[in-house]
Amino acid sequence: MTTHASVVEASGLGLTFETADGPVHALSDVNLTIGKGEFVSFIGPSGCGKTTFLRVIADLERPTAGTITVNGAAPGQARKDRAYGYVFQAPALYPWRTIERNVALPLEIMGHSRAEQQKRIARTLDMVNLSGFEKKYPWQLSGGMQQRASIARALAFDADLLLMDEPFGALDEIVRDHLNEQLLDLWAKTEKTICFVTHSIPEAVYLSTKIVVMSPRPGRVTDMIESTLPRERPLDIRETPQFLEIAARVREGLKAGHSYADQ
Amino acid sequence: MTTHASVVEASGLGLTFETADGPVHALSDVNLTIGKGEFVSFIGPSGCGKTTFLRVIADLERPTAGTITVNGAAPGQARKDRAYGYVFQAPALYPWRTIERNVALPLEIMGHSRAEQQKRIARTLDMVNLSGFEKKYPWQLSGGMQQRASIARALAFDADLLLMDEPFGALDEIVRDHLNEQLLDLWAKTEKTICFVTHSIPEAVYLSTKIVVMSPRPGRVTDMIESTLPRERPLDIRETPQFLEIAARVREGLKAGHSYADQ
Amino acid sequence: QDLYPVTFQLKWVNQGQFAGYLVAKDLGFYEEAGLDVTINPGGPDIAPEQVIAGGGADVITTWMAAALAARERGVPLVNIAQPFATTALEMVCSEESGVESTADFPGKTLGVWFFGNEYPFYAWMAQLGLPTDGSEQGVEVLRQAFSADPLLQGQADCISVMRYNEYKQVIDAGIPEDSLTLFNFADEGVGMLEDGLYVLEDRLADEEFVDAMAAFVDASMRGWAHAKANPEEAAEIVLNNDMSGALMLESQVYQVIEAAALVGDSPALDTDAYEQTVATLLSAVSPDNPAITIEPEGAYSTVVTDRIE
Amino acid sequence: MKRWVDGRILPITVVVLAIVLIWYVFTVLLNTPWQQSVYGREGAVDVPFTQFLSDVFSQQRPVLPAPHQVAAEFYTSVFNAPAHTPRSLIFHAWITLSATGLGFVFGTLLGIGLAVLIVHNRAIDKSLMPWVIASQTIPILAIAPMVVVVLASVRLTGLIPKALISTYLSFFPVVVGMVKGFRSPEAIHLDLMRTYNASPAQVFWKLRWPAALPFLFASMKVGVAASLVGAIVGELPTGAAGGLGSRLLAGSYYGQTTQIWAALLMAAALSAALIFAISALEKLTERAMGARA
Amino acid sequence: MNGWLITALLVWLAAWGINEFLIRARTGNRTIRSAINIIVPVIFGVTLLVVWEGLVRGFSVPAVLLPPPSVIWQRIVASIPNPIWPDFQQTFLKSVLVGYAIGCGSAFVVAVAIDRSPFLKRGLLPVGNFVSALPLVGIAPIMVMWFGFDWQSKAAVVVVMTFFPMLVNTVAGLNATGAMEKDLMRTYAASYWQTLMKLRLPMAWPFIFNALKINSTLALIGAIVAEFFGTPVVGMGFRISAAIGRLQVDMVWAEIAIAAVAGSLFYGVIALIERAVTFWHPSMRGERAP
Ligand SMILES: Nc1ncnc2c1ncn2[C@@H]1O[C@H](COP(=O)(O)OP(=O)(O)OP(=O)(O)O)[C@@H](O)[C@H]1O
Ligand SMILES: Nc1ncnc2c1ncn2[C@@H]1O[C@H](COP(=O)(O)OP(=O)(O)OP(=O)(O)O)[C@@H](O)[C@H]1O
Ligand SMILES: Cc1ncc(C[n+]2csc(CCO)c2C)c(N)n1
Ligand SMILES: [Mg+2]
Ligand SMILES: [Mg+2]
Repeated sequence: MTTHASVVEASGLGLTFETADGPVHALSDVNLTIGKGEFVSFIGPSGCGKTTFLRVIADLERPTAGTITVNGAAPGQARKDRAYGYVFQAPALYPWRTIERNVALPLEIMGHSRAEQQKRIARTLDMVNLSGFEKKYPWQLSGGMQQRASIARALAFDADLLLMDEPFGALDEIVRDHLNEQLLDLWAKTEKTICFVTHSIPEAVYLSTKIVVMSPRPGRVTDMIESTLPRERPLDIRETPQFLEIAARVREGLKAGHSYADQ
Repeated sequence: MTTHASVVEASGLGLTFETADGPVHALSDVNLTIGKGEFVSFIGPSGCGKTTFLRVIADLERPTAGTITVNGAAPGQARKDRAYGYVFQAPALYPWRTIERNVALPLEIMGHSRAEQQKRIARTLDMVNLSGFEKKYPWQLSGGMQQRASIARALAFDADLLLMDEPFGALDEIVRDHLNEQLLDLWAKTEKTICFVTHSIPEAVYLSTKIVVMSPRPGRVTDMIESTLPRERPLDIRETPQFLEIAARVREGLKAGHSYADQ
Repeated sequence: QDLYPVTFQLKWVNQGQFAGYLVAKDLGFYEEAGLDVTINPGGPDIAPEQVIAGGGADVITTWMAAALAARERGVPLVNIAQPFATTALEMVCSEESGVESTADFPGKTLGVWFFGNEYPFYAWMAQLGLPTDGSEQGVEVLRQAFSADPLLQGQADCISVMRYNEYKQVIDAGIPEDSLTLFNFADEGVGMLEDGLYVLEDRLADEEFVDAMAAFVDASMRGWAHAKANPEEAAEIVLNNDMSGALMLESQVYQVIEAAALVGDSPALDTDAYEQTVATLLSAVSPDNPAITIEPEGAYSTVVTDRIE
Repeated sequence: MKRWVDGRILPITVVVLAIVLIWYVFTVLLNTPWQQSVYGREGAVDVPFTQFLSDVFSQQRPVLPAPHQVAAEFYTSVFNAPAHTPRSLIFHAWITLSATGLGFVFGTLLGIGLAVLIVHNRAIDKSLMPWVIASQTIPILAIAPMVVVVLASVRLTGLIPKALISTYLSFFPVVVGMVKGFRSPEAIHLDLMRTYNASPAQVFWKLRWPAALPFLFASMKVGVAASLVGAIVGELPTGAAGGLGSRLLAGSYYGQTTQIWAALLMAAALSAALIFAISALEKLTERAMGARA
Repeated sequence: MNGWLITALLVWLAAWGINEFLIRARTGNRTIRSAINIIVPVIFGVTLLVVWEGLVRGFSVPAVLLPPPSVIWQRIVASIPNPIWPDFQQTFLKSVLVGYAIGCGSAFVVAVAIDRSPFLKRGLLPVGNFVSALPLVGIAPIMVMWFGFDWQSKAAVVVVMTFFPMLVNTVAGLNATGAMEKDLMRTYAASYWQTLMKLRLPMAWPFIFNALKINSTLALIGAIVAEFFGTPVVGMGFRISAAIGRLQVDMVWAEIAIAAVAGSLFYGVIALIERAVTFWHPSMRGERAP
């Protein structure tokens, strides 16, 4: 699998929900290739199909048109191979498990030994600055801490592909900056492929090698921007002209696909 | 009432929650005066007492120390006078009412005539770009639309004081910009007093005449910045040095009160 | 030696009414007769006819009218013995009701036991020509529950009582005996044979079974004789067999004495009484009360009683 | 004082006292007619009110026995009768309790089993659920005697028939509650399991079961009360085999109202105790599952 | 004779197959979907009856123990005008409906009344649970003592049986309102009644309907069983008990069938009203939240 050049390949991808009010075209004619080791951000107004696209990759939703492969096979195969880790928009922690048992959940299911579980839990909780909170239950944590725990859970089993749906949505700017750095660090070290949904233009530009701008009704890709920023990115890269230029292009793309009345 | 110079006056204000684990000092020694027509933003890490302060103003929480007056009287009087409109952090729409009936709710309670209700609903829904969605139920709208409906509801009865708790949290940058403009417009036209909680530094700087930076454990005010920006603010004011300078000061204040592990 | 197993289903809970059988069991009369008898108490909603049809009993005790009705519905019951030679069903009316004779019945509310116990009453009303639909000229029928309460609480003008049981309760409650008007169903010409012993017809082809039944009936009659002679001891035995713990010794002594008085000298069925029961039932056929519609055949057999001496 | 008002002891005491008071008033109202007819027969006139009250509160077979009469009867039949004899309420309560327990265990297991099938198989869900509802509209209590007779014909007697009636009454709340409970995990929690490619058994044990536990306890509380009613009803037809049901019946054959009420009190106390036991279990489980204090 | 057993087995297997097929059939057509949702349980029910018929006949079960459905059906057809219809009137139209209305109605009123007093709530609810645990068989004779032997005493039993489930659920429903929704009303300085009518009652409907549904089956059972304890000679419970005594077991099952159909319809009607009133509740929407 590591020899595959492209991790995700979608062509002519479409997905229509049949609802009582008639069909909703959540995705339409999406063509996209994500290479191994890329960091791809998805940005676009609410309802443009970002979540839906991630769910299609994860085999949580079945496309109604076009084709998609993940690691060269059907998404279902990748799911069965446990080839990806998914961070949902909400933390989705199980309230009856402590933070540590929540992070252990995928490890239990995938049959890791107790000792191995302990090691990985310690490592990933440390990564998201949650050491010391192992024995707390989710409701004893603030919203931001919960979201970090869910990120730890997705990282714990070390999948090569990470699907992250607005993982930093509920966090304030300072924490966000910190976690952005951590994520870039992890990505640089491990050569993972990351699909990242966000509403924040600076965040998208700061993190990505490729930015996919989407627009709704029907959900489609309106712009695709290959970042020219270097892989090494200190936080203050965000004040460079190069950065601001990319950000401006993203903002333009976003504005074009926007209309207030219908989203 | 319109002759009062200060709308909110807090001095030595403190609020301690008694919990099973011991007392939580949500607010401590807060001194603050909000004049009529001011636009005050509250910013600070999660758990620093922003929501709690708004709730004290709204007479939803009773302070345990110090004094506070709203429109020169006790907060309870202001509540009974229906002197403020409150936008909660979550939309809190009633699922059995259509959008239009949700906006009508305060109007029904305050005894407005049917015709008057219709007029105000139309006006405020238009203001938040939701015309055409009058007959939909909340669950048929995206998260962002719900949040806008709840804003319309708070605007519908035209209170002089608006208390808004992260009203634009779930919205993407473009919609946020648009609503920021709308809000400034409304504020300029109507001379309302607005208390606004946000996590976004640019938003706080762009909107406010005064920015209150808070810090947790105990919740207190660590910095108070009077904005030097003109009242007339086009969107691109955000690229001016003056703007960036204020933003930098806010960021410094925020960072000072910050520590990752405990919030 | 091997005892012959017999399961015996009563029509009602263990009480003085069945003293003879309980005495025979407790004092070992059945065992002496080579039988291992299990006595299953009944209850308000247990139909012994149904129990025996389902194979839950070898022999049952029930009222003849109910047995004949069951026979017509396809449960081939046969009377093999009739320990109770006379009847104890009566109707008692309170002073306030103003009932002094059957002529006063119209417009009154009468308590009746259903569940196969209603046939004598309907025969009686048919004989009197009284409709039972609650109309002015007729009587209103109340399905009477377990006790004498409807009379004591004034819900009914008259209620059904067993001479040996509910009647005593009415008296014990403090109502003077002379203030009551009492109708005896036998005296009114609608008496029907009460507790008899019944088995399924095809079992009688089995010689061994017939022998066992003969032994059973004989031992039961010894039990009754003993109970008659020693009512206190019999009442104690009844109380020992009462799992509800609600029976009172004094009333059970009374009940044993009264019940034992109903037992005839011979367990053999009096065919005249049988004919009269059948005739009364047939005289009262109505859609509301279909006891039997045609003259039963082979509803009794003397093979068992013939074998005793 | 404040803690008392906020707690439950004082409110419950006040309500119970109020009920006892109302009870006494009704005792007077309901027993007066009989008392007057007694006075009428005795020719007693101008009975002083205190005498009247004491007479009304000490009737042999009152329409409604006074609370203290019931309490006295309860006391005698619980403490003054040897516990292994039919005169003792403990004896009867134990018989009923064993049938209740057995039926409740059967019913809960059956309910959980059906709910598992219903949640995992659409065909079973669609075909079975309407009939599970319809089954509860059958007045099982009315045909309980026939059930007892039919079971006796296949040599099932004693505890089993009563327990089966209990089962029939108690499985329904459990099915309904557990179907709801097993379906209570949010879509996103199920999706999470899907991304791990978890097996149905793993989804069940790691997600559906823990999520359904609150529903299980709620339905068990309803179910255990239903079981008790079932056991009592199952004891009615075999009216002489002991148990609170037969005690109730025997009380009414022989006009012993006070005995009925004492048995009723015992039945209610039993069910309260059972429900309390389940609540305790619930609390323990909740604590183990990290619920909020 | 064993032809019956084999037929029963075959019908059962065939029906199972058909149902599995119907369930698996994927179609976007809504009318077909809802038709399938009706057909599947019907097939299941018919199969149940056929298997019953086959087993009873195949094993020659005595008719006085369990009659086959065909015989029961004949009995129903023959007895509708008398006695089934009068019985139905007495038990369902009088005892059940009146008792149900009074029981649920008064519990609702009491729930609203004690809603303002946490003291009463804390005191009354546990005692209420205790009282509702009183066995029906114990209450029924007492109600006959108090309200006479006609339908009023049965209705009283139904009132007692339905009161506490309704009370407990209504109180729970009135407390189900979220803190933020309540705060919203507070910011409007809404009166108690405004808050009740516009917020708490709508919020409570799902709970209230839960009780109404449970009570619909409880009420019927209660009324029927209460008739075992003294009645005029009409009513479904009376008929069932009297018919057992006369070994007219087909009549017993005919009444039971009527009771089951009436009870299911009653339940169904309440469920339909629930669907209309609480259309907004997530369990009724079945769509994903935005
Ligand atoms: N299960 C579903 N049934 C019907 N419509 C759906 C369903 N899921 C999504 N949609 C619709 O598909 C469109 C795309 O939704 P999606 O959740 O992918 O948006 P998004 O880009 O993630 O938005 P957001 O920024 O709000 O998360 C929306 O119009 C949504 O209403
Ligand atoms: N009802 C309560 N009981 C106990 N503690 C509370 C209560 N409400 C708030 N707190 C605590 O008071 C502190 C301030 O909470 P508050 O909600 O005001 O924070 P905030 O600044 O609004 O945070 P956020 O940005 O997450 O909305 C927190 O530590 C919180 O845990
Ligand atoms: C429901 C009911 N049916 C009958 C009786 C009265 N009873 C007592 S013993 C007996 C039969 C004697 O063999 C009868 C009819 C009752 N009390 N309750
Ligand atoms: Mg999304
Ligand atoms: Mg807040």
